[in-house]
This record gives sequence, structure tokens and C-alpha cells, in this order.
Amino acid sequence: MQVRVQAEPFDTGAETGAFVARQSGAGAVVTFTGIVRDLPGGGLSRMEIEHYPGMTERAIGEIVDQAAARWALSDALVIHRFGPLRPAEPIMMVATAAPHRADAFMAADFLMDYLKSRAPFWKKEIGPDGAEWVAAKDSDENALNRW
Amino acid sequence: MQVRVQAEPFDTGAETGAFVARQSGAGAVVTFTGIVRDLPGGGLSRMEIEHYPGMTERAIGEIVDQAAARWALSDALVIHRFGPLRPAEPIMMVATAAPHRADAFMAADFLMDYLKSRAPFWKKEIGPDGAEWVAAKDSDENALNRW
Amino acid sequence: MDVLYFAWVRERIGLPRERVQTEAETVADLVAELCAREERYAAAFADPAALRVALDQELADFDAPLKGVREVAFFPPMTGG
Amino acid sequence: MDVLYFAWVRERIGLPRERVQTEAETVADLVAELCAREERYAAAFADPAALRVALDQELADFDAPLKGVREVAFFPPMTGG
Repeated sequence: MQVRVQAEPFDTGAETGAFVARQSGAGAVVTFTGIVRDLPGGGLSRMEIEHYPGMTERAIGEIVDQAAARWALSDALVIHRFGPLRPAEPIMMVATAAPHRADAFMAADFLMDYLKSRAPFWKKEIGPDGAEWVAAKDSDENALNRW
Repeated sequence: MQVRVQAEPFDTGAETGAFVARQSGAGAVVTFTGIVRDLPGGGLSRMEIEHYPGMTERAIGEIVDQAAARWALSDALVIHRFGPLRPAEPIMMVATAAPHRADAFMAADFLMDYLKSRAPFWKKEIGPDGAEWVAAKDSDENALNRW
Repeated sequence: MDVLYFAWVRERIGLPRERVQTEAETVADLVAELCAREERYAAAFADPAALRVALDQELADFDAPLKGVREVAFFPPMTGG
Repeated sequence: MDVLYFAWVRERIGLPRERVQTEAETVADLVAELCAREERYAAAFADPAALRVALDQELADFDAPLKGVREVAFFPPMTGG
């Protein structure tokens, strides 16, 4: 299990390739990559992600532990960036490996729902009308009730 | 949308990187990679995948069309190998891109369930006790009822 | 019409495809005709519940009509992915 | 104790962290104390339902006791992922 919180960009392809290559015994790998989207009307100049150093790593670690306790995972990876990001850049990724596909899928889906609403990150969008904090969605909070 | 049925190995990392890079407007990319697992007691020397040329591409295309009709996908990729494969080699991969994560996750999960039981591939395992066709699992057929 | 066999159906019958002259009206009729021909067909088709059939590359049922069909394929349940 | 602020809570209060001397027994008591200090705190804490709190880096409720806590953090609902 590996958790990385970093300002530096990461290469989704290289991370996925390395993750698949280091598995032994896994029959299934699922990855999720979150990407900076432009504003609905366009013109996003950048996204700024703030986080809570110390708590971030701890919160993600606890979420990964929960996933590992609930599903037969052979490995998991979480990478999450902070600081300034440009449109179309990857924000974060999750990878899960398991003997069977259902575990890999459910664990990745669970990790995303919890990272979204329980890991201390806050997104701010800087566009043509200035800077605005992204509001949490009820649908994201409600998604936690699935688990 | 892209479907490739091929004997040649593919590089999951490179495919994932290229898929993420070619998205515009997607906020979420999900990938699934299926990997050749060893036999429970070990000793798998290779897996042979037989398929039905012509029907394979058509069946996968129809499954991808169904996924695109049900979820807000901006892109999808399916790669499936046939012929001889070694343990730990990727057998196939699926990638989905969507504005939001729920669509990307559900479409990838759906694609996997249908590819597993409705695309004309058959796996044979060659191990210490000879060659054996992999039996379809009831759980795989039942998984289709989820959709 | 062309009749194709895959996986262990192919192995039991001993060939991947053949051209069959038939007046069979349905898939089930064709299966009965083939089984009557030789023991290896009877062995391959012994348990129809373990088999799937495609007509012109689309999955079909055993009671589907063969009229107009050019290619029939028999195989075990798929195990892709 | 150390009190930390993130995102728009930090912006409204105008600083990322400060050391606070307090006898407050619960998070809610601490919030009331801060609000009484200056308008910018009252503005930041105007809608407690829009806020989250962590005690020593674990999410907590506003009625949680502060005894033994070294670090309190206030922030809006998270928007990671």
C-alpha cells in the first residue's frame, strides 16, 4: 500500500505501468484518475488545491486501511496533488489490485468516495470572474451511504 | 471509442497514459486491467485464448455502444489479446472517460461484466497436469443481472 | 451453411469449421442431425445447457430458425475478460 | 492550543494558524469565544453547518470536548479527489 501527497505532477501512465508490473498474484487492477476540468463556460486559468499537511496522509492512510479490511486487496496506491494545477492535468489517482475484479472495482470506488469527502483537500478555481472555492456536493456526501 | 483484438502484448501503462492524454473535458478516467494468474497450486506454464474472429469485434462493439448509451461517456477503449500468454501478462484492458466519476466507474464495471460473459473468448490453462479449458462461473453470469 | 466450433466443442468434434448441407429448420434440428452423424458430434453436443450458439455472429437460442442464416457457431460459455 | 484554518475559513479570518489561550470545554465553546473576539471570526463561523472541525487531525463534532487537545482545525467540507 502506498500513499503520496505531492505538489509535483505525476505520470498516470508510468504509475499505472509500474503498479501493474509490481503485482504478483493479482488478476485485476483498477485505476481511477481525476483530471482538472475547465469551467462550464471555459476560461479556467488554474486550480489551486489546499490541504492539511499531517492530517492528509493520516486520513488517506485510514481510508486505505478500511478498504483493505473490507476487500481482498493485494495492493493499493493513492497519489494526490496539491498546489496549482492547469486544466487537463491529473489531480490524483487511485489504483487497486486484487485476485478478482469485483474487489478491485469496489475498493477503488470506495476509496474515491471517501477521498472526495473525508480527506482534507479543498479546491479553488481561478477563472475569468476571479477565484472561487469549489462547493462540496450533497451527492458526494450521500455517496458515502453506499458503503 | 476504440476496440482492439490482438495477439501482440500491449503496455497497460502506455495505453493508460495515451488515453488520459487524449481526453478533453473528462474529469474522470477509470481503467481495468485483467492479468494472467497462476494456478492455485502454481505451475501455470501458459494460457491460450481462443476467440471467434469477426464476431469478437462485433460483440465488443455492441457492448461498448450499450455502455455509451447508458452513461455519459466521453471515450472508451477495449483491448483484448488472444493466443498464448504467460503468467502475469495483461490479458485485456478497458478504459472509460467521463465528465464525472460515477459514470466512468459504472461503465467500466459494466463493460467488464459483459466482456467476461458475452464476448467470444475462451481461456485454456496449460499447467503441470496438462491443458484445461477455464469453466465459466455462475457468478459471472449472475453479475449481468446487476445492469 | 458454414458451421464453426470453438474451444472444447472444436476439440471434441476435431475440426474448427465445416460446410454443412442441411434442411434443418432450427438450431436444435441441426444439432440433432449432427449428433446422428457420428459419435464425436453426440459427445460434443451431449449437454446442450453447456453450449451457446451464434447465428451470423449474434448469440441466439437453440429454437431459433435457420432460414437465411449463413454461419452457425457452437461453443461453450465465454470466459473472456 | 494551536488553531488552524483552511480554505475560505482561513481567508475570512485572515491567517492560517494561531495559538489560542482558552478554557473552552468544547469546540462550540471555543467557536463562541472566537466569534466574540472580532467580526472576522463571527463572519467565518456564521454558519456552523457549513464547517467541519478536526481535533488533533481527526474529524470531530462541535460538541466534542477539548480537554487534552493540542491542535484544532476549522475548514469547509472537503472537496478532494
